Amino acid sequence: MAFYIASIIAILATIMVITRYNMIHALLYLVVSFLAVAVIFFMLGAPFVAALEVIIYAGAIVVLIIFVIMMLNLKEESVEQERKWFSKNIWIGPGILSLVLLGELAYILITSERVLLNNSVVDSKAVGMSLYGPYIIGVELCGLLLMAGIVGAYHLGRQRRKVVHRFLEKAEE
Amino acid sequence: MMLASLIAILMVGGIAAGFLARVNQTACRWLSLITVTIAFGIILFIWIDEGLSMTLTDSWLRDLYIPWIPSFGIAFHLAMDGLSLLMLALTFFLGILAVLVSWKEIQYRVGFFHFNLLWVLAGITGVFLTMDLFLFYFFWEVMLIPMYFLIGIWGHENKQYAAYKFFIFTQASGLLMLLAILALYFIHGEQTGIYSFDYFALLNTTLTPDTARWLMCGFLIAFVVKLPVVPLHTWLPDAHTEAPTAGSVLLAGLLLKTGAYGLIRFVLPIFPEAAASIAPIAMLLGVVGIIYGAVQAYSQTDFKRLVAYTSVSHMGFIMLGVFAFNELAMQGVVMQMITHGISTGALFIIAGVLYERIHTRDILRMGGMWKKVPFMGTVAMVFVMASLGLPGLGNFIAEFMTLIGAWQANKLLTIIATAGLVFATAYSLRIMQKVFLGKNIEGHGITDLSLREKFILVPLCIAIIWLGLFPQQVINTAKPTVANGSHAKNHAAIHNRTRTDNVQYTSAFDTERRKP
Amino acid sequence: MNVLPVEMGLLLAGVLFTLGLISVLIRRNIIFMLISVEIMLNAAGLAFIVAGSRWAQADGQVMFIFILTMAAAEVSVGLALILQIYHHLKTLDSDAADKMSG
Amino acid sequence: MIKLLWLIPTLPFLSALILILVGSRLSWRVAARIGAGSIGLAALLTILVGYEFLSSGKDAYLHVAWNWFQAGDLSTTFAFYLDSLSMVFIFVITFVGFLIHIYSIEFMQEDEGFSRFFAYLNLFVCSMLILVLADNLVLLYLGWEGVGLCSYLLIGFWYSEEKNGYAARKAFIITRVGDTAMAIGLFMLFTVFHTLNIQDILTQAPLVWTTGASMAVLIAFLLLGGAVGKSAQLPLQTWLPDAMAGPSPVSALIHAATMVTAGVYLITRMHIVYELAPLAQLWVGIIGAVTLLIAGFSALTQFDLKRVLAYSTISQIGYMFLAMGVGAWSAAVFHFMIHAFFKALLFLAAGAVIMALHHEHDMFRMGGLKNKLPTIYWTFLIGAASLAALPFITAGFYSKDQILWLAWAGEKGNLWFFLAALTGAVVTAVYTFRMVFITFFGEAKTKISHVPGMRITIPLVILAALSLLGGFIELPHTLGHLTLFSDYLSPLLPSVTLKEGIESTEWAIQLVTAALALGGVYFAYILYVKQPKLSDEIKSSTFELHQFWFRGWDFDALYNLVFVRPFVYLSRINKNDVIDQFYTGLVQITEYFNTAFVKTQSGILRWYVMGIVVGAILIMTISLFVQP
Repeated sequence: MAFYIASIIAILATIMVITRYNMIHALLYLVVSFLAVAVIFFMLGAPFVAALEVIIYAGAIVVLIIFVIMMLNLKEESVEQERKWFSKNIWIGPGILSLVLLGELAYILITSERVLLNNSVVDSKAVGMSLYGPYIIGVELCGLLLMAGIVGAYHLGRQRRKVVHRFLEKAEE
Repeated sequence: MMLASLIAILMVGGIAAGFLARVNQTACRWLSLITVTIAFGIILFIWIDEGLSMTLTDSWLRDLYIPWIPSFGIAFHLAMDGLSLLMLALTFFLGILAVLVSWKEIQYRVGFFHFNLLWVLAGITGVFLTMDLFLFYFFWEVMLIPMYFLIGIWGHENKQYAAYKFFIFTQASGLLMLLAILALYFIHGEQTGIYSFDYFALLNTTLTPDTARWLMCGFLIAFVVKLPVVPLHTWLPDAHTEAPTAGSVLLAGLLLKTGAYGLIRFVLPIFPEAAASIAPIAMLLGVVGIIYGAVQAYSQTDFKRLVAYTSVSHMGFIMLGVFAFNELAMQGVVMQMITHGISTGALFIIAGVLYERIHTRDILRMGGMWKKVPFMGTVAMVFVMASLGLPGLGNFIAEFMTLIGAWQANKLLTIIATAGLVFATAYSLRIMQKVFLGKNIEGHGITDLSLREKFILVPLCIAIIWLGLFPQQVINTAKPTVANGSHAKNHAAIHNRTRTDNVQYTSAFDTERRKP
Repeated sequence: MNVLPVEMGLLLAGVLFTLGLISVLIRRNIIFMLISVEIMLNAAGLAFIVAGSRWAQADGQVMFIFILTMAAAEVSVGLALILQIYHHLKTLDSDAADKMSG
Repeated sequence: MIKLLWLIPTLPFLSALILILVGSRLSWRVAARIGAGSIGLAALLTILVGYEFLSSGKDAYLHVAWNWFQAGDLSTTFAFYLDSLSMVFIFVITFVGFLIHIYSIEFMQEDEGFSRFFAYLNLFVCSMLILVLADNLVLLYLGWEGVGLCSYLLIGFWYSEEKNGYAARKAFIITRVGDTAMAIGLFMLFTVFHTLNIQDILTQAPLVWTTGASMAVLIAFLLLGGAVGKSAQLPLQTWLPDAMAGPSPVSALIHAATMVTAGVYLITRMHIVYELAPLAQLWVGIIGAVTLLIAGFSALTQFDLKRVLAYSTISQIGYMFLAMGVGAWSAAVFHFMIHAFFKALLFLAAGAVIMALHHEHDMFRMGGLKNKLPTIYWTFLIGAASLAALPFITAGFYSKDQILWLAWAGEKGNLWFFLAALTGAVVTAVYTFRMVFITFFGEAKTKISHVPGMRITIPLVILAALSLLGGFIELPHTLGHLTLFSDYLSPLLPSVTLKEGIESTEWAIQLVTAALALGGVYFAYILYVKQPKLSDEIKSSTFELHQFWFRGWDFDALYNLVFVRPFVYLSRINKNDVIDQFYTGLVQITEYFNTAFVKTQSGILRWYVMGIVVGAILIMTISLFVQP
């Protein structure tokens, strides 16, 4: 029962995310959605991942995005703009496509054999054993990826200092 | 080692010439000239030293085997027989002339020009020598790219278009060949367990008729585009017309010959049955080429384009001869490769010499030049006559042997091909009439050949007459390759003699050995 | 704890994914698109977890961790890119960045 | 001495080489000495070699210079083969050639291309000698094409005139058509005999083929194709009248005396093949008979002096072909020799007239030259008499009479051949003396600008003497029965078997021939001297026919319509190469797709995502509903 409640919360929260005009509101709903999913993880016997979901998704990533929004210093007009972009017609095409996709997915799931979930808990130790055992190469690759992410983010995020003569700069204005 | 040094000399010489041009352009030209002359000297040395004493059973002169990427069975394997020898002699002979004709014509980016020129020659040398199919493909591309630059940078009005066209045609067909090479490689590997690109190993591959036909088509298309055979010829008139004189000489004299060489060296020995099965079609295409090229040549008004179409016509004889499958025709083909290189090269040089003087290639605007330039006229007459197959000049020997050989294979086609000689007469005489005879309409005042130009054209004249009167030496040199069915197998003798470093290698695809 | 059928879990993942997808398609604001991508990644992770739970194996969770890592890297690089785009174009409109059009 | 045979073709060759390379720097005197001297030496050598050859009593002499090329079964040598047949030919070539060279020194003196002229002429003599001395057919082919080249060069000698170049190319291309047939004949010969050595073929042919073997007939026809082209016989005769664009000595040497008879040489040389192929031999005769009539009638209508002679040459070679057609080999060769004398004489004399009248070719603007140029007049008259075969005193009578007689009496002869030859004889007499009367009689219409000197008159006189006396080495049964010439050739060429009991009619035939020739002369006399108006009336009453004959029976127009125009048209419309359109079409299609697909590259991110989604849906749908 708890699973269904959490599911409904997750879905509702996500719907709210994708319909908001204000980014901050959307992000708050996103946190709710992530938390609901974390509950589901917990129920599925994955407590370690549930914790990670809360810490990294709901914590770090969302916060990062908020920081960026703050850096961009978006004002009310951005909300207005979002509203303008958001016409009713725009929903039709993507909606149909996505629903088709979802329908096909549901069809596959429904027609497949009914299988019950295993109710055992896989603890963090097992995950660790697995990560540093057969998946060690994946971990290393993830390390590389994060490294590349850091370097890339630093490189891209750096504000290049323009070396332009002041008269020229004036002329540009 | 001498074989590798041939390629190395040209490549190093090319780089050196490229850099030298920054200091001194004349020095760069001299360096290129010396480089090619040295290569020519080496070939002549080998010819005199060993080529003359070749016998039917011991027909391979040199062999060089250095493993390159042993895990894929790729080796730097060069070997030389009579055919390669002849082709190389032609290559360097025309190479020297190509450097000489560019002496005044090329004034823009001299260093890069000579770099490209020498690298094209190096590529062609590699193509004529290599006995490893991977290496062959490598050199096939090496000769392509510098040629692209030669046309694209130093060409005439429409050079970009011509260069693209040339590149796309050759490249696309070359890729088909690469596919066929790889397929052959894997089939051979599966059959014998030895994965090798070596020509002599792949010769022994047994193929089902269907596979053989497909694989052969891969090779064949690459070669007939290069040759070219109608209807795959349309890159040629553009490329020949737009290229600088040296480029035209190399294109007509050598690049086309790599196609013919490929047919003789690869298509026939590796796929004998498949080649025999398409022989009538191939011969038909050859004949179509002869007639079509001749008809096209007749109406052209651009001197170089006209000569380009005569090439199409003459290359038809090669197609006809190669697929006639007999010694006479094959000898004719070898002869045709050499004499066409000389005669067409010479005609392009004459076109270039005229262009330098009157800045047009339109033969309708020429005429009556003989009065002003009798020497050039006489030389042109010799080569025009060569191109219409006058006995006493080399082309006649080639065409006569080809036709008489082809007659044994297919009578009707030979008759049509022979009738092509009448068309050849028509277009050849048209050159003479429009350029040198008739009235000097535009009143061009031009000077006769300079000493340098005489130095280029007179050897060509002597060569074509010599080949017409004393062709036996060439025929003897080519004889083991074309006359002896087991020629390629003879290679084992010299191969074992020289191959000391018999490396045992593990193939990347050798599944047996990779099992733990 | 109740025993759940697998397809319900997967269906949830599918619904979440579809919602994310719709959002990507309809939004022009790049930040919103990034958020939507996060939703979709999360949904994918959920599917892995469900599968891992079905077999009581750790592999599903391992995969989730990989996805998480990737998402983190993606967000950091993506946000840096957004900053640059905003800096250059003075807008968050993804349609404005169409210099690559053929 | 006979060992120096190789020098005979080599001397002209060396001379040609010298003149080509350094000729422009030599004074005309030196160039003339080299040019004519080399031929003179060759002629002298020919006499010496001939003397030794005849006195040795051998059948043949072979000199191998070097092995030319050898590949597979094909083996050819650069070798000269001398036997009685080639002896006759090299004698005519060098001797007549020498006289013409001497003549040319004066004729071409003023021309700026003097040394070039001699270079070409020498090269021609060399090629012609190689042709007749060749030991194998490939070498013969070399000479064959070589003379074709020289003919081209010399017809177009005055190259700045567009029409000379046209005539030259026409000559080369039309003969090349025949050569193509001949080349195919060579291929077939090689396939049968595995050799192209002439003597080997001739000895093996009777062993391999029975009479009438289809292969033999085919080969004989193909070789005939080559002969027809070179000798300007039907249907490839159209080039010769135009070839008169060349200088007169060229017409004399190449287009009358030597080159055009190469076909006669070839067929005579290969006579064993023709004996084995009766059908082909019959056709040789038919071609000869038809050609001699057609060309004869055309000659009647020409007004250009040299064109009359050109048509006359075609007609006379027709006689030779007719002779070969009935198997009268030695009669053909005999007529060749005599024809070489009198036709060279006529051309040279005509050249002298034309030169004297400031390059005037039109006969009707000449006239009255009888007294002004007496030497020319008398020599021309002798030549004309010989051509018209005036009885008993001219060589032409004896050679032509032999052909007529054998066409009637020979086993392979028939009434039609005889009638054709007889008609031809009348026509010949008429057009010949029409020429004489118009040119030399009547009143003078053009002033003489150049009186011929010694170098022109001496060769004329010598040739005139030969045209008269040359015939007396071979006399018919009824008149002394002397057979020096045919005896000389008899080891090589079989004589004609006569029909049963026909010998008694020989005198009657001769009488008819003689009477008809004289009648023809008288007819011409009436028409062109006595009553010139009559000829005009005839001309205007049969204007259409006259024009038709004048245009050479419209063969040119026919060939233009059937071969030349379609070829040129085809070539012109396809100048830009229709096949290339395919590839440019390919490029255009690619470009079209490019512009179409480039729209999907909108730069709008959401479109790309949409693309991905649609792709995902497609893949899923396919995997769902299309079960493998």
